[in-house]
Amino acid sequence: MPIEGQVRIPSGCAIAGIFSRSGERMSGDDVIRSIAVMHDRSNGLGGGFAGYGIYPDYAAYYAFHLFYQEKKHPDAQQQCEAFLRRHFYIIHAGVIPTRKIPEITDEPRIWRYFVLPLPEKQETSQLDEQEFTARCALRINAEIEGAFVFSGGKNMGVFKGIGYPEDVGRFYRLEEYGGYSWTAHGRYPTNTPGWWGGAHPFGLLDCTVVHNGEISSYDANRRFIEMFNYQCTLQTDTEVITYIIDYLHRKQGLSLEETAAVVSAPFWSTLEEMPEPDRSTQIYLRKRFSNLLITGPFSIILGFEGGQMVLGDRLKLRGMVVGNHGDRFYAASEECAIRAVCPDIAKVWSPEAGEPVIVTMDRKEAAGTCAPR
Amino acid sequence: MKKIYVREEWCLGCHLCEYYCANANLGGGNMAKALKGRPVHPRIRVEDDGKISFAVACRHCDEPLCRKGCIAGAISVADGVVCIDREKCVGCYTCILSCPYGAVLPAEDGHAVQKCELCIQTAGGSPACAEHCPNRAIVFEEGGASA
Amino acid sequence: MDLYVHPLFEVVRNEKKCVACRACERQCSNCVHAYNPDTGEMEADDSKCVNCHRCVSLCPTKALKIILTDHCFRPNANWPGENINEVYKQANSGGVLLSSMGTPKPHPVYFDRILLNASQVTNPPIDPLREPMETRVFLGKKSQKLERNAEGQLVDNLTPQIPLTMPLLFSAMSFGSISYNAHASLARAAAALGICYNTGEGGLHADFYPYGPHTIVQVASGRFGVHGDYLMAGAAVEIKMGQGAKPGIGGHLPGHKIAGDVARTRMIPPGSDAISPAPHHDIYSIEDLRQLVYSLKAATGNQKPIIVKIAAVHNVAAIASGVARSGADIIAIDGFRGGTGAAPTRIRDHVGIPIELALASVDARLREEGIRDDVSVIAGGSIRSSADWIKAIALGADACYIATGALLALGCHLCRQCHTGLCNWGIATQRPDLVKRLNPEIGAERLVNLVHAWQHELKEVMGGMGINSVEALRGNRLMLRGVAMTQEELDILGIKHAGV
Amino acid sequence: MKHVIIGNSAAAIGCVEGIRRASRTDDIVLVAAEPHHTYSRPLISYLMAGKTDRTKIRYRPENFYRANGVQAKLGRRALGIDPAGKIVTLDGGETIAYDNVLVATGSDPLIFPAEGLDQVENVRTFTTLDDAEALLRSVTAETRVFVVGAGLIGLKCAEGLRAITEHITVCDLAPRVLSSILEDAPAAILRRHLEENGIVLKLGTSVSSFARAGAACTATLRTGETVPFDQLVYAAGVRPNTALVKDAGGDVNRGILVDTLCRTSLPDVYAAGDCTESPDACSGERKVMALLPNAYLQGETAGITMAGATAPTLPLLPMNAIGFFGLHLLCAGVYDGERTEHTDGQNYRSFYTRDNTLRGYILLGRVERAGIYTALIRGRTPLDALDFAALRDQPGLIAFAGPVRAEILRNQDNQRKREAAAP
Repeated sequence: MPIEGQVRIPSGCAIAGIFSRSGERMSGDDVIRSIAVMHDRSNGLGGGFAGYGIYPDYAAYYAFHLFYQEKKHPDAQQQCEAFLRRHFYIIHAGVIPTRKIPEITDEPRIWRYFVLPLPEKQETSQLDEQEFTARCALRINAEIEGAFVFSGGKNMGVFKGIGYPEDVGRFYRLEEYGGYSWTAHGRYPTNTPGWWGGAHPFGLLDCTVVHNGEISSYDANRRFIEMFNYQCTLQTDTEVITYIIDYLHRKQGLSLEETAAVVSAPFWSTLEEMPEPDRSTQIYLRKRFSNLLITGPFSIILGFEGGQMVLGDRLKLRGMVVGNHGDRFYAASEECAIRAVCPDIAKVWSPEAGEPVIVTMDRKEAAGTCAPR
Repeated sequence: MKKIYVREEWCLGCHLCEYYCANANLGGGNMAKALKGRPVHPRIRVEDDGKISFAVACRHCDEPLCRKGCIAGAISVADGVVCIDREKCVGCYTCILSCPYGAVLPAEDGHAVQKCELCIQTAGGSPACAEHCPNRAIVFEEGGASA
Repeated sequence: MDLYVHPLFEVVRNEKKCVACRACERQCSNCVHAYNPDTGEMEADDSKCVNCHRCVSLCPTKALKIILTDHCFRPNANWPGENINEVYKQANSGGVLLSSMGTPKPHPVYFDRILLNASQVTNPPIDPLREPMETRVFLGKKSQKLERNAEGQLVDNLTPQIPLTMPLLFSAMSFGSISYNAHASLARAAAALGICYNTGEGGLHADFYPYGPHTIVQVASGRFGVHGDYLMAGAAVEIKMGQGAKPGIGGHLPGHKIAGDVARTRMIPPGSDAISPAPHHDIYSIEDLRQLVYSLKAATGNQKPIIVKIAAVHNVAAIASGVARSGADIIAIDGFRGGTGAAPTRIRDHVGIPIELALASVDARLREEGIRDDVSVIAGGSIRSSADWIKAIALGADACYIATGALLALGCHLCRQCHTGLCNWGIATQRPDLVKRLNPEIGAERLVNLVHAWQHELKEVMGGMGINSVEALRGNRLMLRGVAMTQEELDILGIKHAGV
Repeated sequence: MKHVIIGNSAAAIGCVEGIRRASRTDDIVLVAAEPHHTYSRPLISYLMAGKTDRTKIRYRPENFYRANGVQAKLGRRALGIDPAGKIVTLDGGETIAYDNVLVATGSDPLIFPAEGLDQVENVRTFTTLDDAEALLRSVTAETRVFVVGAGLIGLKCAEGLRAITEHITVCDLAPRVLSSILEDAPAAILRRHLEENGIVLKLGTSVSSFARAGAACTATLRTGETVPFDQLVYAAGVRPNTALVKDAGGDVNRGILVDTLCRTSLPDVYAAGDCTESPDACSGERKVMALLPNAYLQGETAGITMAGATAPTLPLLPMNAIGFFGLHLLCAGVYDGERTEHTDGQNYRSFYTRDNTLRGYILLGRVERAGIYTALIRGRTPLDALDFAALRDQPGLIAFAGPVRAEILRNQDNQRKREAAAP
């Protein structure tokens, strides 16, 4: 049976996110409890998390999380590490601690590396540090069979695998991490056992996306974004959405709001009634980036260093609830997932179709690649 | 009110209006059965010199001279439609003498006259000529807006 | 008339139904029908019939039908009757065989082997009757670098675009090859629909300047009717390098069709033949094209997008790549099944490649080169239905050109006798009594109906796919699957076989 | 406002309808000597021939008076008008005050005195329903009828009676039938047609004396011929009934003199129809144009004017549409100017043009669309603006210049206005 990357697999999902505006570090326990409530939105074929602020000791280094399919490709780790050594200074490497539980089986070898590009390599490439790092990660995924970088940002990490998300969370011992921002994903793919790399979140540098939905514009978006040095090896919505956001926000310099106006563009009739100058800007964006309009149902939580953005599709075809309580921001596919961890939440609401909800830390010192400009 | 207006620039001189009219006035059934092998007596007539062609039918004048001159009181105006009472008509042809458009014609039997009555009696108020004109050279509309 | 060639059609008249109204006689420009006053019956000369169905359509009792003759040659699989007759005709005339409209040969139609997708369970179809379903597109270059003003506001720096309410345009048909009323119908319909029609290489009749925002003005090798006001009149300027039905061939409108308004509009003396050379004599290579593109941009003060129309030939992808780098804003690709007012039969039937393959390879090539966003791509050449249109968009077209379909809406019955100038439907003729048969009020209405119907179908299909804006369908090849195709064909089309 | 209408035929009815076009509320009193519901006098010959009946002969539907708010005093005779007191006096002494009064008293047939006429018992005229009914009662298949007068009334009477009896002789002093409206050539064709249909015509002569022998009578003509008959019909002319206006001091010639709005010389006294004399649009001469269409138009004009509105004044023309035994005769205008004629022996057409206008025409036989010619006369349309040669052969709007035709086809109101505006 083909796996992600060999075939496009649509899936339904649950997503959840928790964020502390004050930057207070929370263990992974809350987000696990939150996503666990939506157990029935997953089918055991994938779950995952992203945590931010979890590697304060290595905050200056890119944390590469890797899967090695050692059974099928015994050389993968050796090849990959050779590649890494050629391109990066590796300050630390080792397995990611996991807990053996009966619910999680057939796990690959899971390693992490804290790295920085070798200056001479980066200089030769004439790329900036982020682009160099991102391209290397993409190259590993495309070229080294059996190796897969599933997380590659600074002071953050993705943890994912096959299983129900709450089991995946326990497997990765997330209660032992402390982060100011967490997102979670429970997966319901429709036609495959899936594989570990195909689970979500999907990450590129410090940008991670958890996504619920199945976009109908997929191939239009994919074929367009691939013109700009992205390769959609997994053929998942999450992957292409991540690349689109990366392209628009990081490479084209659009703000997150502007990015949202491209991917969840308002209808022409709405645009025409907008007051200036929004009207001109948004019409321009829609015309200029029409190939990056995303149609079909989706709701996503974009995680980035220092913030989260919640965004739904232009017709609001997937449920998404957000809430505030104190310095905490919550987001989830269902309100119950928020109430599970914050029963007395002060304010809960459903964002409008295509309306981005962006939260950032009160202190702006930690501006990551996805931070609002 | 809706009337028939003709638009010469679009008339093709196909004369189909005459046949559809004649058939409508015979009950609007199967044209082949109704008209096969006999001359037609339409209430609309195409004037055609090979170059110019256009249809002429009753204009349902606001001041209908045919009605004013009718010696039998056989012509009346009902809801704007100038109608002939065949039973009262004695076929004197004063209306033919009066109509500036030549739109009143002798009936087949010669004892009465006939003219376009907008198919109110025959085709349910949708004049057959306009309905079947292939080029919209005959239109049934308010005020001749497009004519 | 060639002694050896038997009439292809027979006129069958049901005498029981015929009322001898003589409409057939009056309407036949080929003089097939005649009334016999002695018998009171109609008669027909089969040899003159071109099977245009004018008489059949107008016959009030439906007493007429035209059938294919069952007269035959001794059966010969290697020498079909058509080939034999063509030899007779050429032996008789010594001339190149001429044909009109698109090729009737049974070439593969890839559109018919492509199937569309729809949502099911995992994502919802969208009901176009309940939810907005957007079809608006803008054609033109989209790859400008983003700019912000001092306030940080994005600046609209897009070069001029062609706004369309849906990704469809009427393709080039010149005034001269088709009638004034046909042009009037197209112009009115385009304006009513919020799309564009295309002048072809015949200039723009003075009456149609008000439709300028819905007009694409063409500059072709004969440069007929081209002047400053003309270039500025339209929504865009199209440089015609080639035509799908006759790649590598110019055009020839005979002098007898160049009268009055046609001559005036083309800016040539009445009665003179209008000959469009095979090449533009100022374009002998791609760099010359670039000069013309920029000349036209200069002439229009950079106000008009420039379209370059090319015929789908073997290396169309490479040509398109060159065109995309020539400064053109839009590339129109015309597949070889496209129509023509007149073309040498052999060229029409044997030169070029199908639009599906050309479009797929052009779209893929431009993406591979990362320049797909530098141009919009219009595909044409036998888009017969909304299904073809939808498939073309999913293959990668920004919009489609239709012409034969539009002519059919105007009454064309594909008798393929355009080159005779005796079109009984008032389309491909300049004879005033025939031109009159096409009332543009009706013509425009029928075109509007047709295009609205297609737009409805487009929306239905998009809705089924869960797509609510047509840009998300563009190049969305996952929405396509092939049947009965080789792997090579599938690979060129960039689609998978059904079932995978 | 209160309007009194004296009369009950076309002019009177036209007046009622004219008033009602302008006012739904004005009072209308209609006084008529005949006791009948309004009927069409020209139809009495058709009644004889059985082509109409007592019901269908009504000129307007049965509810006409009620529907139009008309107080109808039928069978009452108006005896006098007092224009100073604005009072109409009826028989029996009843008086009606009026604001306006219309005199539409028509005409009465003339019976010229002749030797022995007093011996003839069955003498009839032929203008009223009562006349027709009396004839219907008295004439049988065996009755020999002698009609004096081969004008419109005489010949229509003869045609009508021909449905009853084969024995009909018509005599006229003029050398041709319909001498007042036909010239020799068409009259000859018509004469032949009448004779072929069994009417015996004695033309160019008159009765010198009548004699009676028992029930049967004999007329002796000036030629010496004798015509035996059982029934005599006098149809030798009519005389307009002008007495009411004349007696009140109004200007009267042969008929009551009226202007284009049908005003007499007396204030608030109008007259219309056969009793009047008015300008002929063709010749400009004042004429008695005793024709039903003109009577209606005059009556309508009078009515609208009486009700205080502005009436469209349509030029009045002499014009006739008449048919005998299936042969139709349509003619209009005056026969002066240059004549062009065409005949194939059965059909006849002649046209009279002067000063670039059509003055008159006569069509016999093929008469379709003759109204197009009538409109040319009425509108004084310049003939050089159209293809008159083609029009003569085949009446059609195609003969008009394109823009004029377009105007005609577009809007009949414009056509009417153009006609009305013509000098």
